[in-house]
Amino acid sequence: MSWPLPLWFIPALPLAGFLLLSLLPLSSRAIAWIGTGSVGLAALVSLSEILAPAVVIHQSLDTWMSAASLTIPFGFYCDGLTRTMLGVITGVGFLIHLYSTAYMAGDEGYRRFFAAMNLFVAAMTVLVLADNLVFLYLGWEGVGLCSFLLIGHWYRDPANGRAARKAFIVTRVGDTALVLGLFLLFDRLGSLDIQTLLAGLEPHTGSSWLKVAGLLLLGGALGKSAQFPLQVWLPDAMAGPTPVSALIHAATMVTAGVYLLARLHPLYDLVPDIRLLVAVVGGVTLLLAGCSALVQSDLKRALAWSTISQIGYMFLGLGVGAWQASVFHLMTHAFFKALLFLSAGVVIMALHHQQDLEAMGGLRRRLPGVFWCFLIGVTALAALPPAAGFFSKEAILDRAYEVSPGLWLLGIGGALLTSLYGFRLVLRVFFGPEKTYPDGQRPSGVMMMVLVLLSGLSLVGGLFPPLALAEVSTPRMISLAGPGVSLLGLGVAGWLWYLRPQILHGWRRWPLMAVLNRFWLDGWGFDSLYHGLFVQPYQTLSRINRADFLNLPFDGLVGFNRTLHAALLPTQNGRLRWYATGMGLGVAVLIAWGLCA
Amino acid sequence: MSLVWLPGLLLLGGVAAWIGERGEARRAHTIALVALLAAAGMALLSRQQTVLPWIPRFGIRLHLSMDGLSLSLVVLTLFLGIIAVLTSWREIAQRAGLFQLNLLWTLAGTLGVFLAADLFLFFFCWELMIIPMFFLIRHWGHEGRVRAAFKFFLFTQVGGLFLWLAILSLAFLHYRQTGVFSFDYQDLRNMDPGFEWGMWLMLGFSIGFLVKLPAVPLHLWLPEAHTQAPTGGSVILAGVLLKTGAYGMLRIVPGLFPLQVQAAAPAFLGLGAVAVLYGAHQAFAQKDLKRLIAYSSISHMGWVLLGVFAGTAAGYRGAVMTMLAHGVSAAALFAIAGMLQQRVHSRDLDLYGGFWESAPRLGALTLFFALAALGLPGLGNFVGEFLALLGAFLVEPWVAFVAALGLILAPVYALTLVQRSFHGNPQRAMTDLTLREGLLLGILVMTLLILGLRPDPVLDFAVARDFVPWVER
Amino acid sequence: MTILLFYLAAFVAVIATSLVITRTNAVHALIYLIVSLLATGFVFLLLGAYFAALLEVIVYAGAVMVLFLFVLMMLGLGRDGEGRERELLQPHLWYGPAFLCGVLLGEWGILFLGWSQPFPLHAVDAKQVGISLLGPYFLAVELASMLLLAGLVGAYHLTELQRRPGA
Amino acid sequence: MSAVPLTHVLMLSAILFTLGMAGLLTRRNLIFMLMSLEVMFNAAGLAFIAAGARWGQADGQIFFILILTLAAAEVGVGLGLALQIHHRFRTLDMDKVCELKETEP
Repeated sequence: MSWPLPLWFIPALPLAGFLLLSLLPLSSRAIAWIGTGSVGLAALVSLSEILAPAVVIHQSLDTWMSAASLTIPFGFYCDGLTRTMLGVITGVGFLIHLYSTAYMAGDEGYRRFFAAMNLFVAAMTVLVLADNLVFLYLGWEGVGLCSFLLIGHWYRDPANGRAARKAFIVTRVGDTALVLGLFLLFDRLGSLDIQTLLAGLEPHTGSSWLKVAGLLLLGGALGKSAQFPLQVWLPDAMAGPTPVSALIHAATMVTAGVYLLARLHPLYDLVPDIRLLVAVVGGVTLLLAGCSALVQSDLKRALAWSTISQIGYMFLGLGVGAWQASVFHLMTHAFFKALLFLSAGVVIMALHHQQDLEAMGGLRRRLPGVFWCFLIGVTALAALPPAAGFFSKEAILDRAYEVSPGLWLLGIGGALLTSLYGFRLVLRVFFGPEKTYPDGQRPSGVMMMVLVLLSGLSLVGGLFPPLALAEVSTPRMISLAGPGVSLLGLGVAGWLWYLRPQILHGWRRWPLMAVLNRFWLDGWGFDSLYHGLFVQPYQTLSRINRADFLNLPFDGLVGFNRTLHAALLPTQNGRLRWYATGMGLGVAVLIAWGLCA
Repeated sequence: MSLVWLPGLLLLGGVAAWIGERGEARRAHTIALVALLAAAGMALLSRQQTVLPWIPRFGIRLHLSMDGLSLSLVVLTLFLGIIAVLTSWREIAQRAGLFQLNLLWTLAGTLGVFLAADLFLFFFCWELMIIPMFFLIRHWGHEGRVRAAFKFFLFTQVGGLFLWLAILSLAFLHYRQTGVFSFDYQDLRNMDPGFEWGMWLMLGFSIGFLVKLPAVPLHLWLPEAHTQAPTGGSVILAGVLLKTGAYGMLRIVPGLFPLQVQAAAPAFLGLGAVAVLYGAHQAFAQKDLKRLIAYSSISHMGWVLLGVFAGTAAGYRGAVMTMLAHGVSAAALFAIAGMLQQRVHSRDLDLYGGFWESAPRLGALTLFFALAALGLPGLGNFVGEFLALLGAFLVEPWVAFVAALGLILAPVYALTLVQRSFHGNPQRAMTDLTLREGLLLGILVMTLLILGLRPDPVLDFAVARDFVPWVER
Repeated sequence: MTILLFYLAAFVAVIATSLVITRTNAVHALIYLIVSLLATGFVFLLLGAYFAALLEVIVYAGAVMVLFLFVLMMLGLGRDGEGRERELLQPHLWYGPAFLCGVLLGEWGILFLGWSQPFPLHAVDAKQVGISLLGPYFLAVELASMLLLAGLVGAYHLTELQRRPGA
Repeated sequence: MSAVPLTHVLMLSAILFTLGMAGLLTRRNLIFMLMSLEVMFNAAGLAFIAAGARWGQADGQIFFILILTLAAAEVGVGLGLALQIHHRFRTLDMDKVCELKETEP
């Protein structure tokens, strides 16, 4: 077998892991080995791809389905973008699997958990490796399924089930748009192979159908990446185990939308209006989610809103044409957000699955290792140099300034918010008075090792942009504004949550602030809006129409027959003479009729 | 071997099961299984065409012919027949011989429908499958079986009346044009009834088939019949009987009235889209597990309509695939519903919940089939729905756009099904899958995976040669 | 002359039939029915249908009516049958039937003595009937035989059930 | 030769038939009803004979014979029924025997 191995090995290994895990009754030790090992092997294969000379590889296994001019192969395509994604997925994925072996130990659904995680890695690698949109869609839905399974991992609580279902259905809304976009592309271009598509786009520059296609594909990306207006599912998705939140709902799956748009960036370059829309959506989401992250009282929900906000940055980058920068940010974000989630997982575990910030505080001394990891994560999140986030975010902001100062302003505002809520979390969890003694499970060596590795990546990851970034010349002041507002945010956060907490208490008493707090806590009221707009009417309609109103005409027919029956009932009185009379009369009438005619 | 033996064997097998039962249910089940296996073996050895004289005076012949589409459906029928017999193994202890007689006769009728190349024979078999099904529901069904059986019978019978009238008129038109009576499909195909007349006749055929499919305003018999039928009956009903309607819409209607179908295609597409959405919506509304699955079947059959009347090669392939895949997935879901009912003695989802704890394997398989129902890529249903929708999109993008909303509504009911029964707090313990049940569902899982991952060989084989897409895409 | 015989016989038939449907006692009615049938039989004779007239007398007035009588006896005459029988034998009950029968007998005598002729032109004798029966009407004969068989089986079955009440 | 006009014979037949019909409709006793039926059969037979005689054909008599067999079979079954009804209901009043009466479901 030639080295590097064929691309299909990368999804096949975790898939094999999934099959083994789901079919065989294994000991927990074997489960951990298989679950982690399959992803580890996939990571090795990916590494061999990454280290291989950077050429584009295109491999096709076989035809999946075909019809007339449509042919969809199981085709794999690997370029720089794919390599970056593969690195993130298998690398971070491996680390998170490793962490999970300890974190999930003793869980009754241990096997189920690892099976779903392996399936997820398989699907996600398919998503990024696919050379055509339908095969990509297979991965796309596959990751959605795994997300569903893992959010609802603790199935006893109906709330988890609801969150899982919500995640699946909301993303499915986007997926449907994606499918339609895909149809449109096929309709106009006659192919679904990504490279063929992109090559054939040129003559259609600016045509309106291309805009529609761009919009539809964007819809898919919005759903998967939890961007405005489909962001509602991600905070609820935190109902899953923490490693799931780290892997699926922070590092990889939610960035699938970014990947899709990055992959199709030539398409968006041809429709500037839509591309601008992507930037606006990203900018809006980033502020919206930043505000919500600021007021969350649940540690994981705060991180979830932060994820939405950071993906907003990526969309902003995509929208201003800096797709390389977005992918760069995707990578660094995967590092530091995984780190943050996993650290949070340790904290939560230590506090007996307590996620409420109110119950936390002063953990710096009790959990020093985790404190430092978390701090590094937040530094990276807040884009303070020299952490990884700084480089990637700067790349996006610089380009945004070049395209439109307005968009840049959105980004800077977001940076301030990011820094604020990031350090708020640090301060509330690790500083201040100690509220709960962390006598729960202590992090095992493996878990700490994973945290340290991720910390390292979060620190130095920014030095290695995976794709060549476009040279941008921005004024120095502008370049300094990013770290500047982050520092400002740090200062304000320290002031508000550490030095002068009473100021905050003062604000709380203002009715306006209370309303705003509540509003942001609920994610700008989108949940209730959608509930009232879609869910409630749908459910009501179902309840009303459970018996199917279409039965009415047929029931009416039955009723008519019954009435007729009742009316004719007296004629059936069982008397022989009555019947004989009837017959006689009938015959008489017939004869009379015959005589007359 | 002569094709007549294919349904013939099942007819004889039914009688044998009836006579051979002699008080022991297992004996009847075994005989039925053997008959089905023998027929399955025979299906692969049969020749392509059999013509025997029947009623020469009216040009009626026992004309059976088998092409790829017929063979695939015949195999599906026999396959699901075996599944149905296996699901009845425990459930049916009373008058098992008579049960198997009815089951096998229904299947024989279905085979006849799929094989008949003479419309008189077609109609004969059409009726042949309805009557034993009526008895299956009437005698071995659940609490509301009498009403359900009659509803089923009346709806399909009235549909059959339209079908019969259309067939007769077509034959008379042929007589008037050529002076020869013929019910032969090919003869009638080659005749031009005139556009206007053809429209009316197509309507007659369509009503007959749409009732069976069922399309939305005519679907009302299905939820009740499904709910009340015994598990084996439901499996057959969903897996095979609905496919006869689809088969009619897939082959007979476009074959006989190509021009009229083109003219009426938008209406049918609209009907399909409505069925997709309405079925999915109603499925979500149900509390009764079997009713839920029944409505989901309606939704899936909407995809078939959508695919066929798109008139594109992709759509047609999608329709065929949906037929096959839905046959398997719906049969599996009904089998599961039967298993749950046997364990819990209820179909009410309100009384379900938390079964995962004691029956994780059953739960995983339920999840699998629910995912198939919601069209997860990699499973057969996705291929069908994707191609059908694509085919429709190429012709009528707006209809496809509306129908695509069904993709959103499908997970709503499918996931609700899984979550309401298996998730939540465990209320009661139940036994997990037995070996027999596990094997049975395992085969269905494999089938769906094969259909989903390697659809091309199946489709290349199964797509009818005589269908000419009228839209070149 | 012959036509007068017909009217007389018709008169007898109508009178007897009217009495059949107005009697309260079934046996009395039955006796008038026999008279009515005899009168019709005489009309047959007048019409030249000798064979039918014979059948009318033998099968109808004979066999069928005897069957009625049997059933009447089975139904109505239980333990107190003897008293009823005595009542039946009272002469005044026999005046009516006897008178009507006498009329018919007289008519028959007129015919027999040759004072009058039936309608020879139209006479259809038994031979012709027999040839037709076994020729073109063969199928009808078969049908009739089947009908009789069914009647036989039916009658047997119906009376059989009687012995198993509740069946 | 003075022949009886066909119409007169048919008239006689009609009168007999009507009398039988009247009996059938007015009497409540099953035995009387059966007798009335016999009268009606007989009237029908008379019509056949008359028609056959008018044309000098054997068909009329043949049909009379068929009616005769029919009447015989009918009487056999009818009287059997009468016995059965009497046995079950202890009455021959057909107004009391109304098992076929439809009641509201």
